[in-house]
Amino acid sequence: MSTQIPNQTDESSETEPDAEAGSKGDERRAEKRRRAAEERERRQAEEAERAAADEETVELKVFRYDPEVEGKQDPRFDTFHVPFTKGMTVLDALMYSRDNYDSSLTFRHSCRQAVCGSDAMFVNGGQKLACKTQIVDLDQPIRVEPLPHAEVTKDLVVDMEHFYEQMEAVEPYFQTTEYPEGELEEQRQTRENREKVKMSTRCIWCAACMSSCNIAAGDNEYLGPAAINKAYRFAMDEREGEDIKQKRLEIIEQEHGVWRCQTQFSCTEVCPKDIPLTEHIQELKREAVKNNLKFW
Amino acid sequence: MSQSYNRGLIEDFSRWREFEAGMWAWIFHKFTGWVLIGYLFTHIAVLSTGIPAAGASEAALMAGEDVYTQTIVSLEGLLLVRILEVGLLAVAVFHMLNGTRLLLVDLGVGLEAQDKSFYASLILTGAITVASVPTFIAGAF
Amino acid sequence: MYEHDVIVVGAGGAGLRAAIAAQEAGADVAMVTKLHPVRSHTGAAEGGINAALRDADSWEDHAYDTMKGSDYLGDAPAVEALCRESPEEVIRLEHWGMPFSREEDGRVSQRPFGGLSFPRTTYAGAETGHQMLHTMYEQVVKRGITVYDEWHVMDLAVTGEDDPADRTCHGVVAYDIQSGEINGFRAENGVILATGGMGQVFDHTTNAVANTGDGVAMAYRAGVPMEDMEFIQFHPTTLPSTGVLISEGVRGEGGILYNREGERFMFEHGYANNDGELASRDVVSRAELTEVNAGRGIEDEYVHLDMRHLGEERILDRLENILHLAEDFEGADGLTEPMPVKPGQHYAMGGIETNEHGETAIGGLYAAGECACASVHGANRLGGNALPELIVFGKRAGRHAAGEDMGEAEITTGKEGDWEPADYEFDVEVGETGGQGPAAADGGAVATDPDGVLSAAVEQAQDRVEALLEREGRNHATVRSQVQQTMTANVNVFRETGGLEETLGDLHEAREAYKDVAVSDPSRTFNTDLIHTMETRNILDIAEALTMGALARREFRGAHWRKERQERDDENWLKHTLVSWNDGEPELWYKPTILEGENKTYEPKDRSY
Amino acid sequence: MAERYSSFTSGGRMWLLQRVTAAFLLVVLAFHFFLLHFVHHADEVSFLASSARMEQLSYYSLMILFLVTATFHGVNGVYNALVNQGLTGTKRTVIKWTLVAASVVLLFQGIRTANAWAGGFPLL
Ligand SMILES: Cc1cc2nc3c(=O)[nH]c(=O)nc-3n(C[C@H](O)[C@H](O)[C@H](O)COP(=O)(O)OP(=O)(O)OC[C@H]3O[C@@H](n4cnc5c(N)ncnc54)[C@H](O)[C@@H]3O)c2cc1C
Ligand code: HEM
Ligand code: SF4
Ligand code: F3S
Ligand code: FES
Repeated sequence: MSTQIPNQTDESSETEPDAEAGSKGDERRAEKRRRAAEERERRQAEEAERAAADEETVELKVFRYDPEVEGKQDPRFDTFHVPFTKGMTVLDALMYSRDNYDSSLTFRHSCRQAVCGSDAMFVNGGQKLACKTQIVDLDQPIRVEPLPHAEVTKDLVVDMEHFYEQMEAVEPYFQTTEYPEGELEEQRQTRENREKVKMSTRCIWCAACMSSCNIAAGDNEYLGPAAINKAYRFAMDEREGEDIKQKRLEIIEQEHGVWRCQTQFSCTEVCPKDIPLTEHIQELKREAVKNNLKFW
Repeated sequence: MSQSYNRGLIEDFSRWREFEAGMWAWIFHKFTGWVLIGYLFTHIAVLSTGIPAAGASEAALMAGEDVYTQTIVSLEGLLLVRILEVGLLAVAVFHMLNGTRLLLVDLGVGLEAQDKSFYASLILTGAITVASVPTFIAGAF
Repeated sequence: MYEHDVIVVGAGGAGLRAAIAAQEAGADVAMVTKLHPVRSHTGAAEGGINAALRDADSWEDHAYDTMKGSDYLGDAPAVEALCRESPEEVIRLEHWGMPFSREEDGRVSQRPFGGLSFPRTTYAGAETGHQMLHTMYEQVVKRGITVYDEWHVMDLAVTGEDDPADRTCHGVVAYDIQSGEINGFRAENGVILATGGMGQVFDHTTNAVANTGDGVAMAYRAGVPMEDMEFIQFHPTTLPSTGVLISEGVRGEGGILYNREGERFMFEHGYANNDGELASRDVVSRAELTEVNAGRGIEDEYVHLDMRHLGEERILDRLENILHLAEDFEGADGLTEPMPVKPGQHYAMGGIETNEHGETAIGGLYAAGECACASVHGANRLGGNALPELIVFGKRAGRHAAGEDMGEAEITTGKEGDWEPADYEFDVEVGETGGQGPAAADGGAVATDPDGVLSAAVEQAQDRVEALLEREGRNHATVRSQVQQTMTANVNVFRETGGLEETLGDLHEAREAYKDVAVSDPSRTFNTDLIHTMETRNILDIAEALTMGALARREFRGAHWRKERQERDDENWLKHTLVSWNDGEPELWYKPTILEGENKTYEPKDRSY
Repeated sequence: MAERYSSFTSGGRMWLLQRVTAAFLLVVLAFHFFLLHFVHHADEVSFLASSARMEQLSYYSLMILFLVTATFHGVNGVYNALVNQGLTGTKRTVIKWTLVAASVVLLFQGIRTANAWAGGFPLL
């Protein structure tokens, strides 16, 4: 489906040579764009050949969009054929495609080991960390798209601002009114308590959960599973003390806090760090109800 | 995110094939809930024929010739209504079973088995519905 | 233009700590980082943080272990600062809520680590770095410190005096990845570089893709000396396809290394007859490569690490996270098959030369974290010593930059005090070919007034980006992989004159090739092609300095092995190698190691455990 | 956001009520189905039979309670569903009061019907 669009681009840029071409730079860039389109076609032909040549390849259909570049302003899917190697992940395949076929293919990635949370994307209809997703576990062709329900910046990159705002709206930092005496004295915490918050502290801010939650999609103000989990991480930490816990419960109890959650479980399903998000949200709901019953 | 860029094919519900148990449960629960509240309104409307019927004569009532009895009997006589009733039963049973599942989830019970309990609600709903068909259809023909 | 008192470049462990410290000291701080803070590679650290917290332990013992581990190339004032302040910094993290693993009595847990005389590695499960990074970012959120995330810093704005020691840094120039805007960040008091590792100089590394040593290269081009660049730690067990680290724990529990013939080569080929798989990192790494080079590797690339004989129960109990790593990143099931492993670049001991306050040779420019070299790790870093370095030196640099009086530093920077010119002649031309770029290296600007310097630097950056976007040329990826391959071939765990010289030649060619790279993606929006192209330039500069150091140092010390002399040479080499860049040309020189501590002098001893 | 930080926001209370009514409905709806489809068959319904049941105070009050809880549960459920999908502002207020009005009509009509069967409020 993708191969049609570059043709159109070529035509349009040839027949009406840059209506608004201002500086020389612009012209040259337009020229460059045109060549890039040609280049792409040539490359795709090459790839198809390669695929036909019976090597073991992986077929990737990747979402492409760039608000500035002709031919990419209308989203499309590009197909890449990548030689398969054992242990290959979706991220590896994307990197290969970028380095060998199309250097403008854009996606966030850094650690390659599921700790930086940069590369959550929509792979074959599910939110996945590309670096943690083995190609062999997927049906081909593999469809790679940016996270749903977030604004697409370019290709597989989405705007994370909203997610960060929600994460930071829950006062995501340790607070307590009392510290042990002595500069070098740590606060005590039982093993059980550390165990209780352990899973919740593993969040890598990948936003896969937020993207999978249908409620978060509909209600922009909903804190979302990751932020609620962050609140949980502190609310359940015994080192913070009762006063602060009251405050925490008030935060998560806001109108767009825990009550929005409809236990869809999608968040729990997609979390690459296996955080039992729904369970944490539900526990907070119960805590909040208990807390309110005290006042009634 | 409401201003999110429209990505056509990618939007939620066209992805139903990829939905996991929890999501299906949510959709079904929602659907059945709406059907039930919709039915509650119709139900009361139909039952309201009991108000004029209350003014009917003793004899008419005994003979079942009042508006209420007439309405119900004629409705029940329609095969379509019978079939709809079976549907309603299925809807109600599912809503009840899954509602129970949700109540348990709210209590923090069995979250790990949430997918299994959803499948169990589905199967049970099917079984109960099928088992009730004879009772519901009885006398319709 | 953005203006703040202190600008911190990079938001990993070191950058976050520096920002918090500077803010606490009253400065208006901003962080400029090419990744959102929580994406920094500090999050990948697993093992732990060394700190002498217990009564039975002492910071002096920690310092002793560190000096010994460094093969006596650490500078005692820095090492002692690290060990003295690490406990309070670790407790501070605890007070900030960091979820450390706990003992029965509720105190933080510590475990033993290689090279330590006391189990003082404080940890949070197998995710210490992740917890530390997030805890500190939380504090940054709490304090409302400004973070410019996804801004790639391109260069420093440094005045143009002839002598680097006279120059002053007034800020940085950065490129907003999201929008393509190029802007200046003016720092009233100081710029702190905390850009982390440089693993991407090699083609196989445990470091992140973003670890391209940008800060190191920027400082280098501005005239700051690079110290001990040849010391690179290679980890023997990393997954071949991604470089993901398989921790020493597997070998600790009894995991065995096999070659293609199924031989337990650590013993059968006599690499370490006593310790076998548990020999130190460099020994195992060299053994693995020797096997592969002798044709006994699997697919000519890696060896096998087998833990199946430990039994499912034990594996699940103690090494569960390893199973997941192998499964997720290599597609290998550790329960039923051996895991492929090979050595990979892991940590750079060297970097931007600083004193124990994080100051560099250029006024107003600081460095902390993995990009800096104070030096605490010398020739070899002990496991668990990098994370404390981040918090101790991050804090020190932050405070100093904010104007706090921290006394006179004992370590000198630049060509102050004792130094000697190098005795080494390179066969190949090093440095910039064709001599482009103005006086103060190619990053700086000629002007001397702060605003002038900054606007000149911004203009230069704009021209550079414009040129890259407009011209036609080759893609940087080929240049980058050329560099990575030659580095891995010759500047890896085995180093000998011929190979090193060959690499220097290859790097010269790569420099030539880099002159006509261009970016084919014309977009201003999130142009990662452009960012990577700029990073490749940094990789090139670093690779060269690194290779020069490796050529010059004709001895075997710590992580640096030379075929020509396979033993430590304290007579001639108890000194740091420094490479500084002036007018496009690198210069090599030496500086003695400081072994005199506060109360004692660390006498070099054999590094045997 | 600070103005929303009150532990008396109705969110929690409504949430709880939805669960409590659900638990109640679970029992009563099952009973209702069982009684009117299995014990008595639907096609055998007659005014008199209904009336006979309604004249008992216990049955009458159970049915009224059934009606009230079902109405609350159903209408609140619908309202929540809409809010979750991002219903805000004036629209939300309008819908809210429309739903309340509909509930009142439903309750009124339901009680009227029940009273018709019971021949007024059942005393016995
Ligand atoms: C797999 C692994 C395990 C490890 N385990 C341990 C351990 O157990 N114990 C231990 O002590 N050490 C360990 N280390 C070492 C230690 O983690 C690192 O040395 C340390 O985290 C580096 O921190 P940093 O703050 O210097 O840099 P990083 O955390 O890498 O942060 C660098 C920052 O600089 C920014 N940046 C880079 N370039 C630019 C630019 N051009 N413009 C703007 N911003 C830029 C990045 O965005 C990032 O925020 C481990 C390392 C690895 C790779
Ligand atoms: C038989 C017992 C019942 C149980 C156990 C039950 C359970 C539940 C629960 C737990 C919810 C909340 C779901 C959520 O917010 O996540 C719910 C929602 C709902 N219920 Fe029920 N319910 C029952 C009967 C009814 C009846 C009789 C009606 C109709 C009048 C009804 C209509 C609804 C509606 C409309 C919703 C909202 C659905 C949505 O989210 O869109 N329910 N039910
Ligand atoms: S909770 Fe899980 S899915 Fe959500 S952001 Fe955190 S790690 Fe990602
Ligand atoms: S997907 Fe959404 S509805 Fe709740 S359980 Fe997760 S937050
Ligand atoms: S690249 Fe870091 S999480 Fe995937």
